Amino acid sequence: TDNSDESTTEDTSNEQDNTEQENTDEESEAEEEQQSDSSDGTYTIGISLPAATHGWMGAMVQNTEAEAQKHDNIEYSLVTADDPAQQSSDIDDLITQGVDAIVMLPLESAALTPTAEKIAEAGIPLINVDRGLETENFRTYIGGDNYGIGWVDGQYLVEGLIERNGEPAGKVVEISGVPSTVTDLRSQGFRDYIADYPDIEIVASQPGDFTAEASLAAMENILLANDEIDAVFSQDDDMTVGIVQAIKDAQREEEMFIVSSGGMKEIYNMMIEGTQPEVTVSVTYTPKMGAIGVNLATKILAGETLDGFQGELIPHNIVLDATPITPENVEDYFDPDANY
Amino acid sequence: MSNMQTSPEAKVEERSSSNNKFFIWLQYFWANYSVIFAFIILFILASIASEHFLTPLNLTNMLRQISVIGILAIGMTFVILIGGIDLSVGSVLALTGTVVMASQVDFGASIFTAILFGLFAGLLVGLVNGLVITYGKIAAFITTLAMMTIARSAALYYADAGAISGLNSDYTIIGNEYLFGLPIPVYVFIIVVVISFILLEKTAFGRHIYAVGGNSRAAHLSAVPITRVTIAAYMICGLTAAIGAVIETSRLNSVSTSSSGSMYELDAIAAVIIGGTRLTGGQGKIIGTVFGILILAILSNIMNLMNISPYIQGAVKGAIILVAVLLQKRS
Amino acid sequence: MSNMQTSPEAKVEERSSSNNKFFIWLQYFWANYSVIFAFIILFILASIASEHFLTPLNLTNMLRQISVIGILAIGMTFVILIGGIDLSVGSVLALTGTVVMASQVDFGASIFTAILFGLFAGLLVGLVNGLVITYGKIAAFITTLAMMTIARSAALYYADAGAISGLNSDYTIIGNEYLFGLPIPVYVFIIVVVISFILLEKTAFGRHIYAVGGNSRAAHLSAVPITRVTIAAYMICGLTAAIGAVIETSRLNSVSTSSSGSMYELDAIAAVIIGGTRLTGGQGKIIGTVFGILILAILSNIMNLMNISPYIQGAVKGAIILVAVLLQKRS
Amino acid sequence: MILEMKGIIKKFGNVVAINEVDFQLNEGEVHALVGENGAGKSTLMKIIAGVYQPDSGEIFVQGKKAAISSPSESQKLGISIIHQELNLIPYLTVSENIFLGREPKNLGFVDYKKMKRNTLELIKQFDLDLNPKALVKDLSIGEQQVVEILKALSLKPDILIMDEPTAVLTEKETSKLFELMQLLKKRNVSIIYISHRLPELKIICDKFTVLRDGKWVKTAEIQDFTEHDIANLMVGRELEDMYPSVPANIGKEILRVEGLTQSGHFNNINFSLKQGEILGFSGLIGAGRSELANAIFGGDPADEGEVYWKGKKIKYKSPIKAVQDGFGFATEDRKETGLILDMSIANNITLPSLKKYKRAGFVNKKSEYRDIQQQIKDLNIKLYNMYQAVKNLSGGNQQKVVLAKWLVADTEIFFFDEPTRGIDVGAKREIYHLISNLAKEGKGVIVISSELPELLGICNRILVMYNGEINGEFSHEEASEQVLMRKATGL
Ligand SMILES: Nc1ncnc2c1ncn2[C@@H]1O[C@H](COP(=O)(O)OP(=O)(O)OP(=O)(O)O)[C@@H](O)[C@H]1O
Ligand SMILES: Nc1ncnc2c1ncn2[C@@H]1O[C@H](COP(=O)(O)OP(=O)(O)OP(=O)(O)O)[C@@H](O)[C@H]1O
Ligand SMILES: [Mg+2]
Ligand SMILES: [Mg+2]
Repeated sequence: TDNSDESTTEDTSNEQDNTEQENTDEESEAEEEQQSDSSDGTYTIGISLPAATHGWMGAMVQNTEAEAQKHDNIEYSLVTADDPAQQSSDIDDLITQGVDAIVMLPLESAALTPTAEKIAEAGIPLINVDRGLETENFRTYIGGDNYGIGWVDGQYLVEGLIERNGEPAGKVVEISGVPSTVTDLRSQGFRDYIADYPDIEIVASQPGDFTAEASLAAMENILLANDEIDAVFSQDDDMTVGIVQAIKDAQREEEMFIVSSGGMKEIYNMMIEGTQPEVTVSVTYTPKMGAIGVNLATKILAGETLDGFQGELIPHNIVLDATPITPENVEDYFDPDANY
Repeated sequence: MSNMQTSPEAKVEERSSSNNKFFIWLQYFWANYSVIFAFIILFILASIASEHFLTPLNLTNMLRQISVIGILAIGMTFVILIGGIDLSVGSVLALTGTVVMASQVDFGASIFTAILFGLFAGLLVGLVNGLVITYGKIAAFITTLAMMTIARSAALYYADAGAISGLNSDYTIIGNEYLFGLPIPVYVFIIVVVISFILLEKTAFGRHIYAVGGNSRAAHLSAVPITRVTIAAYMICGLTAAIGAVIETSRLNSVSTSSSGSMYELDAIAAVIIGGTRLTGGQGKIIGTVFGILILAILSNIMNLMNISPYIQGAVKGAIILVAVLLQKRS
Repeated sequence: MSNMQTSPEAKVEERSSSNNKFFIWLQYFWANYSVIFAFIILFILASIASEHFLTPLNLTNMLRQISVIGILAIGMTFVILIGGIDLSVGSVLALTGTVVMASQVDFGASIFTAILFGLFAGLLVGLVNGLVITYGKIAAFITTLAMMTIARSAALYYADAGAISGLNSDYTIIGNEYLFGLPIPVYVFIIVVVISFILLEKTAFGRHIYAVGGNSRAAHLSAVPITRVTIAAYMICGLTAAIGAVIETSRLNSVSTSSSGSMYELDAIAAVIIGGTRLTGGQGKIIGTVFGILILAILSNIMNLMNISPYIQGAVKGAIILVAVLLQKRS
Repeated sequence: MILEMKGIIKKFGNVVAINEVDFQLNEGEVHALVGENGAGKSTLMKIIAGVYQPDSGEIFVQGKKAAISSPSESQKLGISIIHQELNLIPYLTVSENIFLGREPKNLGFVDYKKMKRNTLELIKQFDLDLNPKALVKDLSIGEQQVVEILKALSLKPDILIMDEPTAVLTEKETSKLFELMQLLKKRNVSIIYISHRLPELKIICDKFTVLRDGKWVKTAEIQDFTEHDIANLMVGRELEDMYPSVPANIGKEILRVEGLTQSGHFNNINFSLKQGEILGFSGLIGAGRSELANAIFGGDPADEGEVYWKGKKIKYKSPIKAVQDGFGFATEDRKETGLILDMSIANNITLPSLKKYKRAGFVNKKSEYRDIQQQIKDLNIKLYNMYQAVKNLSGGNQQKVVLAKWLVADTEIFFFDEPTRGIDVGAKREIYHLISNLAKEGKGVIVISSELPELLGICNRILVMYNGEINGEFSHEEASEQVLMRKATGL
């Protein structure tokens, strides 16, 4: 597919030098602790995440913590926030504790940019996860691509419509998350992709608040208002559970299919069992991103490298693939013990 | 009326022209049930706004959608009638839902036992709220705010902020099946309403609820067991949260410890107040709450049907709630 | 004292055994300021629990962190003192923050003008709240609940639920720079506290606030302009939300229309109540609120420093708030 | 002896409200408990009623030692109390209030039929027209008091405590109450009766006990003492000239009311008031006097009619303008409308007149303090600290705070609604003289009262209201209890 080129981008800039230079600057206390810690090989990593207000984020928090626990030489400090200001405060506290590295999933890109600058100022390597920042002043970015998710969902939607109706045309329903940047980016990616297909009409776009219950109610009502629906774009797998239930209740399973996002176990299960309505794709958006961030942080602190990047340092930019999981490849990804 | 001291009614009749008993009745009715008029107006507007609104399927769907918050709002009515408030119901729903699902999934309890555990957990949380408020003498607002974070925390901690999905599909019957054309949750809601109505209107306990809310000192001096009445009100509220949890978890056969029930408390309180119950206690009716919840239901239903932008749904809902309450006040 | 009717002072001396003037003072102090003791205990515990707690950097950070919610809580104190409540402050913070940022970014206003617009917007929202509550006679809880959704909606709608980032880095000075070793937001907080203290304790307006909250009918008959006082209280609350918005947006040089200020109202109200202000109005002090907010600040600071699991932070916070309030009540 | 109290002590913080009091009540006797405001009468009764626990001392009921830890405990011992303050639930009906906490039940449900029947029976005893289904909030204060009395009687108590039951009752209702008390006495019920209306005591009481400053002073048979003796025992000194001379220096008209109407409350009211004149309003409960005063004052504007203030037409929409023009209104219900109970005494007193103390936007505490001290001294308000909450004062002293409030506000025309309700003789006398002095200084005074002797004693003129209309006018010389009562009952 055409997003293969943006799947795993690497940017091996010389950021490491920057960090080291700053380390030798006036930054005193944090610096000293870092040195003393690194000498005996144990590090403290600060982890700042949004509060677990829906399933994906819950899994994110848990995976990240589990990863940190796995490393014997790592102590960690995990904080979660409801809003950007609190997250910024949390990070103040982490800097105060003198952590050696920070893994952060910013609630808002713009809002946490000054905070990132401050982390850099304190000479602490920042591993930024999922949402981008408006600065390059961080050690590594592991990207989840929200716009890409919408975009890939758009692709599968068009494919599905062609398969069912013979042409890229049909009536589409969008169930969106809690109004936020994430929601907005996914909508935007989706809309931008289908913009080339004028016969695809979005007949309803309603909030499902990232919960199954709200999506269930919204979808029930939309099903009533629209006698003809060809497909549903669900911005989140948690919500898809509710959407599927609503379609089943209305006994319109045959009529429409769902393109979804998230990579949640329950949705994989549906694909494996082939239940109706059909979920043709769940674009993974792995809640393991935070865990990957922690893992990379340990490597950065220990001065290790990645396999395949022989002799090189950890890249500055890593964008994870927005992998489409479909009934065809789902078996490869399904893990019955996963928490999401 | 032969007596010299004229009673208030006598006075009215004397002064107003003639056979306006109907007018007096209307006034009484309006004072107590004006929310019904607000409901009717909204209902008519909704019917005009969307052709889909008046379809039987939509109406039954709507009823099912409100049943959970409706049940919570009924419990909340008791608490607000005694002059209290319970901000914890949403979190308690998540916690009791977790108890119900975990009992089935992690401890292999039967559906029946799991539900009993859930209801018991709800009663227990209510008991704790009530004890802290009465014996600890801490404001209900702050007690239940603390309980809101505590109950949510407990659920998150147990399930690592994840969801618990049920294995037994029999459990989904409660939330999904129909009986004589109406969804089962609607029956549960109706049963809760009827029992609450009887409790409030026909029993001494109901009188005591109004007495504690109307003037707790006076109630105390009249030997009303205000502590027990207060605790009972919070326990009822906890119980309704648990009943709501059973319906909600049964509907999707899962509970999400992070998002289930979040912000439900605000909708429940809004329904009670729209229904005409006074926030300071002592005045209000179950029927009012029922119509309050119906107003909220129509609102979100019609906004979905008309595909109103999610960004402005909040504004529309807020504005219409204000108008509904304003309409009522013209008495 | 030659008079037969004993004067008040004489009575005291007659009845109390001896020189327990100190004891009486202590009692008065305890009744009004017991929150300070709760704070001191928590402070000592925190100092023991984490070596990082007592570092100057941590303390100044903590002060900066609380300044926004602190300012909101001060405004909330006025509203709660008159027996009202304002659930909209969090959303109003987001809305006024949007006004400030959009004025700069989309309309090219200077920083100064943008801030003025923001403060004006805050006052305006407060005015609307006040007018609806007084003239519309709608319960404050429901009015501000509606305003909460309306203000948030307006911000979301304007920015498509996104964030607005500032372009002028001068603006970040307010939120980020230090003056004589203390962050600027802390000075703003202190100024707000001092002005509010003077307003409440030294002016007729302050007396009127307490009178309206204590007994609004009696206040009305004592020529207190209760409508104006009520509206003013909500305007002050809106204004403090806007001041908080300026600090917060300046700190991050951006506003997030979806998440800025979310749930701030609950923290602000909790701070006021922990500070000993009675939720039904008429009783409370600014100083109490300041210590209430300090208690909340220490709590979240120490939990971060001690790396307590986020899942159970809620439970710990809830439990400690209850204990803090309980401690106060032992008077 | 049915009730005996020995060595009772009760302190509130540093205030010793009851100081080693002994008290005995015999079976079937009506025992008056008298004393100045703040003497501790209500506190002593609340101890019997289980509201307060004594700090030390013993209580024996029917010879057995009793620990009365709650109101229900007290009820079980056959004790029933009518509190000084009304204790009713506004949104419950008359019958629900009467049987609150003791609802008759049938299969677990409230037996409303039985409740109504029992209520009607009680109401009949009182010969009243009261709808058992009326909500208490819609009743006048007097009617509410009647409900309180019915509630106490419905318990069929052995010991009945009445704390100033007649304070809000009219003469007619009062005499009904006395008949009832005689009946109860025949049934061997023992009654403790608290009242500041000394003449009443002679009619119905057998014995009396005087408290002063929390201490027991005397217990004796009532026929051995005159009213005058009892009053002296209460205050501990000679008491003379209860009523001052009627003011003589009448000036020009300051207030004229023409055709004032407020539907449901009063109708076509015409009267005028001159400087230096005291005008009394007499009438039964619900005659509309309070509403009339409230309407002129702007508390709840009238529907029709005109009011002229010094020849200028006025129409106050709120009390603010009225107070600026020099109106002052001491309302009849000090707890509901007169005072901010949680506020300090000092702040209550200056609440309407804060403008006077404004200096550069701030309240000038010094001059404020001076004025407050002055009032506390002039009115003899018994307190412990002027910054204590007014709710901790006794009823009578609270009333004085209400008066002080309007005195500080430089009022030119005073509306006193039941100014001596619940006030002891000593304080009453002080207030009569005070009112008279106000008139003599050239102020206009309107006194609304249900106590005929005080209207007869101090007023230049008395208007009688009946059913919302003025039904008669009498000068000081013409007026007598008989003619006023006739007009008040609509004859
Ligand atoms: N709850 C309380 N807290 C503090 N002091 C109180 C309280 N109740 C009463 N007092 C004080 O106790 C004393 C006795 O008051 P009490 O009400 O018994 O007087 P009383 O004789 O009934 O007066 P009155 O005739 O005015 O009703 C007064 O000094 C009063 O201020
Ligand atoms: N809140 C109320 N709602 C309805 N009716 C009321 C209310 N308050 C008073 N009334 C009625 O208004 C009428 C006038 O009452 P008001 O209290 O003015 O009489 P009054 O002459 O002042 O008697 P009192 O001797 O009790 O002071 C009465 O019929 C009373 O029942
Ligand atoms: Mg008394
Ligand atoms: Mg009256």
